[in-house]
Amino acid sequence: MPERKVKVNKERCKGCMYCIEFCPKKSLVLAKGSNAKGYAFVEFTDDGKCTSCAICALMCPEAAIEVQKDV
Amino acid sequence: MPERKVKVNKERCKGCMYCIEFCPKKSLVLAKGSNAKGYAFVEFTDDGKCTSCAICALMCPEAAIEVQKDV
Amino acid sequence: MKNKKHLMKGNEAIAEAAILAGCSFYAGYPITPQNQIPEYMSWRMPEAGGSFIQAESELAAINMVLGASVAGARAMTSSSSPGISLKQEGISYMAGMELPAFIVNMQRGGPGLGNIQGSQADYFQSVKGGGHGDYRLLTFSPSTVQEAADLTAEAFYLADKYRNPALLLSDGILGQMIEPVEFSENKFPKLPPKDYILDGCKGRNPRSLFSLMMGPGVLEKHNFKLAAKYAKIEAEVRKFEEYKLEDAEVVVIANGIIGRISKGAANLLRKDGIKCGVFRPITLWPFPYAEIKAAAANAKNVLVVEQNMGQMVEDVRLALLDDSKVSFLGRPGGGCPFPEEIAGKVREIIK
Amino acid sequence: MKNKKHLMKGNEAIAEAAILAGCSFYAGYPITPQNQIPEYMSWRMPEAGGSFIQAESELAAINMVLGASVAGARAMTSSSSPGISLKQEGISYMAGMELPAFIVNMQRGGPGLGNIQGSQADYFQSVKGGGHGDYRLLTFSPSTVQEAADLTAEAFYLADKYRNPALLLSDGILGQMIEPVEFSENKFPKLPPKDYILDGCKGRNPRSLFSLMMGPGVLEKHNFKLAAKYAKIEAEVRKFEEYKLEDAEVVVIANGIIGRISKGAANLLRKDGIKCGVFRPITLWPFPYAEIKAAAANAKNVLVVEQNMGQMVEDVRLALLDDSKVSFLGRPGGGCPFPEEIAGKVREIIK
Amino acid sequence: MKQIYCRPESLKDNANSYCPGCGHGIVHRLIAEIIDELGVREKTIGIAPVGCAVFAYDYWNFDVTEAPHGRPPAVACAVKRVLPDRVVFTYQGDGDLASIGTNEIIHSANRSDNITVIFINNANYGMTGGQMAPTTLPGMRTTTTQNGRDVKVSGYPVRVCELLATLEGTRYLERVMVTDPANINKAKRAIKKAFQAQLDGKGFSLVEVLSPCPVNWGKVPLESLKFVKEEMAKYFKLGVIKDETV
Amino acid sequence: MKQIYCRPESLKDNANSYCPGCGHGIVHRLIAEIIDELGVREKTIGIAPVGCAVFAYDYWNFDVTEAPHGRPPAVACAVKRVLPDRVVFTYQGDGDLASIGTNEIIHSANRSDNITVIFINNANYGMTGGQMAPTTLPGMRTTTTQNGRDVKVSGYPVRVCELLATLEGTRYLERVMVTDPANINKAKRAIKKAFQAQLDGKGFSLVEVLSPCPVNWGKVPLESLKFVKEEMAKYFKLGVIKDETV
Amino acid sequence: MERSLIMCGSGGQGILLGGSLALVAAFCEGKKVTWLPSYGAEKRGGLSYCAVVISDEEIMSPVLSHAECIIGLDTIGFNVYKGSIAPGGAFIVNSSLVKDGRTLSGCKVLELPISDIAKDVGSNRIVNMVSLGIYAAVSKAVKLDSLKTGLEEVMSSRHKDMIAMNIKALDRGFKEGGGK
Amino acid sequence: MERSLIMCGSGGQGILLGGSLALVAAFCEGKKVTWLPSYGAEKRGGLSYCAVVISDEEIMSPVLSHAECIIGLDTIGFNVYKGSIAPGGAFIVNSSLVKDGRTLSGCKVLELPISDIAKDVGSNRIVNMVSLGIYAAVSKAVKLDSLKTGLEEVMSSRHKDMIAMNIKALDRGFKEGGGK
Ligand SMILES: Cc1ncc(C[n+]2csc(CCOP(=O)(O)OP(=O)(O)O)c2C)c(N)n1
Ligand SMILES: Cc1ncc(C[n+]2csc(CCOP(=O)(O)OP(=O)(O)O)c2C)c(N)n1
Ligand code: SF4
Ligand code: SF4
Ligand code: SF4
Ligand code: SF4
Ligand code: SF4
Ligand code: SF4
Ligand SMILES: [Mg+2]
Ligand SMILES: [Mg+2]
Repeated sequence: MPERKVKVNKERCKGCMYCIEFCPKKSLVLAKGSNAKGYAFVEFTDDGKCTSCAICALMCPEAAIEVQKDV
Repeated sequence: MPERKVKVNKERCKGCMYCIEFCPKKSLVLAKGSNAKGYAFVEFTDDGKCTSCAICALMCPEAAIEVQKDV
Repeated sequence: MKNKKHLMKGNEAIAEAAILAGCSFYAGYPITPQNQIPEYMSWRMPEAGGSFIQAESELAAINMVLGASVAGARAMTSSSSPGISLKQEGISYMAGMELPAFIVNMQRGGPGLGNIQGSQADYFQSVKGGGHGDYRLLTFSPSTVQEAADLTAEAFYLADKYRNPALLLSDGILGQMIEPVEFSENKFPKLPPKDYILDGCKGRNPRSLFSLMMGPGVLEKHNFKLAAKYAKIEAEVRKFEEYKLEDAEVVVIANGIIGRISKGAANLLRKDGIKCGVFRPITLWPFPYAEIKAAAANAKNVLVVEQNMGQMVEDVRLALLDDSKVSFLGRPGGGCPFPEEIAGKVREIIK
Repeated sequence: MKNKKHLMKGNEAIAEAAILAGCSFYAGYPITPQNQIPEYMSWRMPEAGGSFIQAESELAAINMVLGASVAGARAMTSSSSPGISLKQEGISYMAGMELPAFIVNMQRGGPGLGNIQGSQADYFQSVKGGGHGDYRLLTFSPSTVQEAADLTAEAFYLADKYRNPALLLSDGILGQMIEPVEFSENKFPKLPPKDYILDGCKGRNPRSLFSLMMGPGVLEKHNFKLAAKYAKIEAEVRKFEEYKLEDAEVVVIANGIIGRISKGAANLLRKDGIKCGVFRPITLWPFPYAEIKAAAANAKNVLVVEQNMGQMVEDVRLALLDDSKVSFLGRPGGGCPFPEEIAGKVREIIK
Repeated sequence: MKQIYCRPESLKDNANSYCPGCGHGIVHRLIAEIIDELGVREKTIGIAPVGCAVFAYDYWNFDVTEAPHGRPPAVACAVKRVLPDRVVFTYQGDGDLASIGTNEIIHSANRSDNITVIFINNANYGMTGGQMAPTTLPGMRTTTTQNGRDVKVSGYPVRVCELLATLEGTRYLERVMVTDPANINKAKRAIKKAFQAQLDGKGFSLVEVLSPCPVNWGKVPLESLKFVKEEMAKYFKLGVIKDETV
Repeated sequence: MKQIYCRPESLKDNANSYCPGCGHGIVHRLIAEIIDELGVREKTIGIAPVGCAVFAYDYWNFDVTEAPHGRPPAVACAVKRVLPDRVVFTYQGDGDLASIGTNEIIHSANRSDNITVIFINNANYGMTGGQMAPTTLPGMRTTTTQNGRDVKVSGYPVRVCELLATLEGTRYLERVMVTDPANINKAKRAIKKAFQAQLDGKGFSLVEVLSPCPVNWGKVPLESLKFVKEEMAKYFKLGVIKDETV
Repeated sequence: MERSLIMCGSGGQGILLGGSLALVAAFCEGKKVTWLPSYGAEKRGGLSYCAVVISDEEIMSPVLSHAECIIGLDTIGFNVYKGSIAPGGAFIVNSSLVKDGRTLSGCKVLELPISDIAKDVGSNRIVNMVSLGIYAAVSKAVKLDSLKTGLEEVMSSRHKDMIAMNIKALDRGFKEGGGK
Repeated sequence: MERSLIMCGSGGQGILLGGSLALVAAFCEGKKVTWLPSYGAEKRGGLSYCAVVISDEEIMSPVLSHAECIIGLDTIGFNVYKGSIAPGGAFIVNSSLVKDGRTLSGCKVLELPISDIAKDVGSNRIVNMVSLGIYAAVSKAVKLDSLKTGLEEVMSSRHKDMIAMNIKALDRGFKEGGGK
């Protein structure tokens, strides 16, 4: 499996939806279920549209998102 | 002796000279000697020039001056 | 609200009791674990026709209370430990100016920011004087929500009667817990009109209220006058509960919620045939020295239990002047002993 | 300045002694009778390469000292009674955070604004804790300008050694009086480098300093740790002066300037064949309980003299646990007894 | 003979304890005159500061209370809420109001407490012997700035009126000085207006009075007036800073 | 694969205790990024407030001290004077800075302490459960203004930047909000500039951040961003209020 | 007789409300009661807890070292309080979330999938009510009817619409707990 | 031996400076010394006072109930302290201002027109120095020379020009007091 451009730390995510709301490519979605702390969390869809713009990371209050770019 | 236009409460006066400085008629002078508290004090000269303008009273930090006017 | 049982948090019951006692001015600043007092007051006080102010700080709050008291109102503030430390200057002024006021300290763990659990570590501050100068605060330590409400009413009365600030010294546990409470009719004698307050000098000579006394001997005289008042209060006001002391061989001495839990410990011990009783001081100043001496006279052991490292125990030692009898169990920093722990300590010391 | 006698006011001697002890940060707010300390510091501190700040308030001052201590400086503030009341929250924080600092209280008459005469009415506040929570201040009471200077140096050392704030509890008389003073070489052992301060995490892991401890039991553990430290200090630090106690039938116990005046009284009495001695506690916390017990063992009478309504006398009673011996002479509100008055009281009690 | 000027009723017949030429005396008198003129002596409650004016209750002939240093606005706020139809004012020095009591004055102003504040700016701590105040001018010598105030170390003189003007709650702010007959008359008009604003229920009003402290400045009284006029008034601009009473 | 964004070194690898969508988390991250970018992590000393951010020392990966409620500027002032070549900043809430700590912030600003202040305005007391703050909007409900803030009783929302701008000591004041990518980038630039001002020895700088507190506002996080943008930013105007760094 | 209950779980599970409903119910029955929450610094997430004591006589300790009955609504609560059950007491375990119920010993253990039951009744948010129904059945410390009466007192008027569902939850819990 | 001096009068008479000069002089002679002012709230006017103790041994009390010598420079000071003279002590009274010197009893009374002498020497502002000269002569607690040496220490350098006049005042006082 190739490395993902966007990694969301599932256990850190609190499901605030900021990243989802502001992702220009709608490449993030709320996962089903919740993490150990009981929060809904976000997943990267990896549908190829992501531009690695890192807007999601910029919005995240938990610093739960890492972004990489193909070079 | 006719009543004086300007009465200076000798024991209240602290000799700051404000009244003397601002009296337009120069009708006030520093007396010789000092009062019970050891302050130089002011006397009304009663030389007839006083216009009862009460500027002296306005300046006095001790409210030591009373002013009357002939009517 | 009166003559009906309500389920209320300790904090809310104190606030309501204050209103019913005629408190018409509250100023306070938020701090856990007493936030329900200002929150309750914020709507209830205007409803009752009084003033609620969320002050900009504890300093402002205590000085607003000072001002309201100057103007003749029954006035109150509340806070918790760090906030009460900030009020010490104002409290000393009010004692010096002989102004009544009602102050609530819902103690939390310290020192510093500490935590927000219940604590009794502000005992010394309250009864020996956290502020400067020789003064005393009427200090009440309730053990139930009902008692908190009742003592609130009494504190307002006594503060006015003696022209002295009164302190309700409680803690996070009592503030947060819910229990039934009934607000009874005001049962205190009518006090004479306040002839010292400032409300404009219409029909009388101007008055002033102050604590600065520069003339030679004037402040000393004032201190002797205050001391005489304090002696009078010591003679007239002393509240405590005696629980199963008649035949007690071990006397547990504890105040507030710990006094109450100690009664549970006594019951546990009595089930095992250990004759344990509890002496619970309700006024911490005046401290019931003589009553404690009497209560402990026939006991072999005395155990003082506190939610601190040992503060009231000094007053108990002063009461008894016999250290051989006295043991201490302390849970500082918000720790709270269960009845079993107290009972265990008793078993240990009687061995 | 060193190794030469200077005639200085107590306040100035304390300031100079602080500088010579390596104090490099002073923040304070004016209040009589200690204004010579900030005034002296305002020019002397920059000259010595340190920082002087006239703070906007006592609250700011104590928190500046907290900050300077966080950053590793030997830091100091000074005030007088009302100003010290305002610092209680900050003092409690520093004790909780285990930050050294040097605080001077040149007591004046209270409560409230009181007056500006010397007083000892902040004894309870100082040694029992005017702030919230279980904590202790190293508390020193000098009786001469020389001793004030010496204790200042020692207080800085001990504060650092134990990571605890230290208080010089003196009063208006000592602050204002002039006496010869000699500043000696620093004679204290070298302390290890401060490994807790915040100065940027270069070459080490980041550090933090705090008193908030929310986890279950964490604050309690911290309190037990502090208590162990306090027990260590109590065992290691106890200073007092014994004056003509060998054959004393009456022991006067008094601290600070009153302890000194009491020595004068003892001399007056001895002229009349009355065997009077003086025990003068120099550290008020730790209080020399055992030494007082020993000192009074062979005496028939003990007289405690204070410039207040009776505060240290409680510690003396705790030391002796025998009230039959103990009498008290108190001059509150800035009153000060002359040797003759103390001698007179002694004559009265031995009758 | 007609009485042109006599001691106002609102001034007790006590000597004050101020130094010769001290501005406090002048302002005390003006306040007393105004209280008389407004006919509110019997419903006035003054709050004295801790500062040279701490004994104000010995001088004014109406109800006056002491307040801890810096806290008069908190005290006044409460007195006014308990007794809304009384006239409540604080009288504060620059140490009291602009240093230790900065928080209380700002939040009182911000609440628009319907009180009047008379603020005596004499550029130092008079009572405690002339230490630096927040209003001490750059370069000015005081007992804690013996080489003159260095703004790099001690900060800048605080312009209280300008600071408070940014708060919505302030309704009337004026700066005056008591240096000569014309300015004293202006000062009186300003103070009267501030009291009138309270009577009209307008909210928070404050008059800052630049005032001489001859003794701590080491000047004879007349020189100290000159210092106010020539030095202080240069830094602290006179006039109405805000007026929302209309 | 090139790393575009990863957790800054100045952020410890701990989860924070903030509610979902809380602005504190965003601002913490921005500060950490800036400290990294400026390369000053090893010489930075942060002063945490008492407020929801009280545990900041658990989150930032540099030296951080606690300060009593409202007193971070006094603490910072001293730290900076003792260690003038370190980077010293305070991080304070609106209760901490604009209520109990008004005096300390004003005098720190007035002294032009060479520090950086990050001021989180979330219009309420987050930590203690949502009481009114000085910055609570008129009509806004909080636990102590259950019918909405009544300015007649409780005063007006305090505009901190505008208040401080009147002081000579303030060198850089800007108000930003963390509501969307563009504004978060602006916020970051402002905060970086404030730190740079300190590095350049300019004196006191402060950035006010309008920040969501979804839980106490009773809103889901996205709604709370909207509230900041549409309600708060209307009362608290965004932008540079003062810039004397050039 | 003194009856003690600990309800524990996480913020958001309605622990405090549930506990206070037990309190109100017992109070309506004329009992002496105390209710004590834990109050943390963090607003969201983390442990939630309350202790309820119901008695005919004066209650000495509102703080509990051991409770006669514990309702453990999730793992966080369960783990912290699993040692606090009195010998012979009843531990009501939400087996939807807590898997370790059977590690308990020395007490009655009732493992019931409370979350699933709640969802089945209508919402995940009424686990507290389901568990109280079970409690009434198991402990007999409060009557089911008193809980229902209490509900009206506890729920603020704007939640009136939810009361019906809560009553269903109580009933269902009572039944699951073996009550009749 | 312990020697005690009270100097009293009003603010502006140089009481504190005078007292501290006695202190410095005795200190230069190798004595133990203390000096204690009264410090009032009022800056101007009103009582001014200081107490000086000079001794070969440890000084116990810097506060004095009675002094062996009192210098009363005006009525205010005289009236407050006239009862504080030790039996057999010496009271130096400034008869230019104080008229009641002869009401004293049980002590030596030296009535001298100190203000007039001072004016004669050159200024009303050196009454303190004149009185110290008298003190040196009368009490022998300090030497005239020590006072002169002390003067240099006490007067700040910008007052150097005044030192000459002060020395004249000391000399004159010493002579008036009968010193040789
Ligand atoms: C809490 C406290 N801090 C300090 C003091 C000492 N103090 C008395 S007056 C004063 C300042 C006076 O200055 P200002 O307010 O400018 O009044 P002024 O005397 O100049 O009129 C100070 C610091 C005090 N009494 N209480
Ligand atoms: C002296 C003191 N008073 C009150 C408190 C209680 N307290 C803790 S945080 C806080 C206010 C928090 O509000 P804010 O500063 O706006 O920070 P936020 O939590 O909103 O980020 C208060 C009043 C305290 N800890 N200390
Ligand atoms: S990097 Fe940009 S496009 Fe990719 S998920 Fe994040 S916000 Fe969306
Ligand atoms: S912004 Fe962060 S915390 Fe919020 S939903 Fe996205 S990943 Fe989760
Ligand atoms: S009334 Fe006018 S003219 Fe007369 S003395 Fe006074 S100032 Fe001079
Ligand atoms: S103004 Fe008043 S105090 Fe000053 S000199 Fe004239 S009368 Fe005397
Ligand atoms: S010190 Fe200054 S302000 Fe105080 S009375 Fe003297 S002149 Fe007036
Ligand atoms: S209460 Fe508000 S400020 Fe505090 S963590 Fe939650 S959302 Fe953030
Ligand atoms: Mg001033
Ligand atoms: Mg906030």
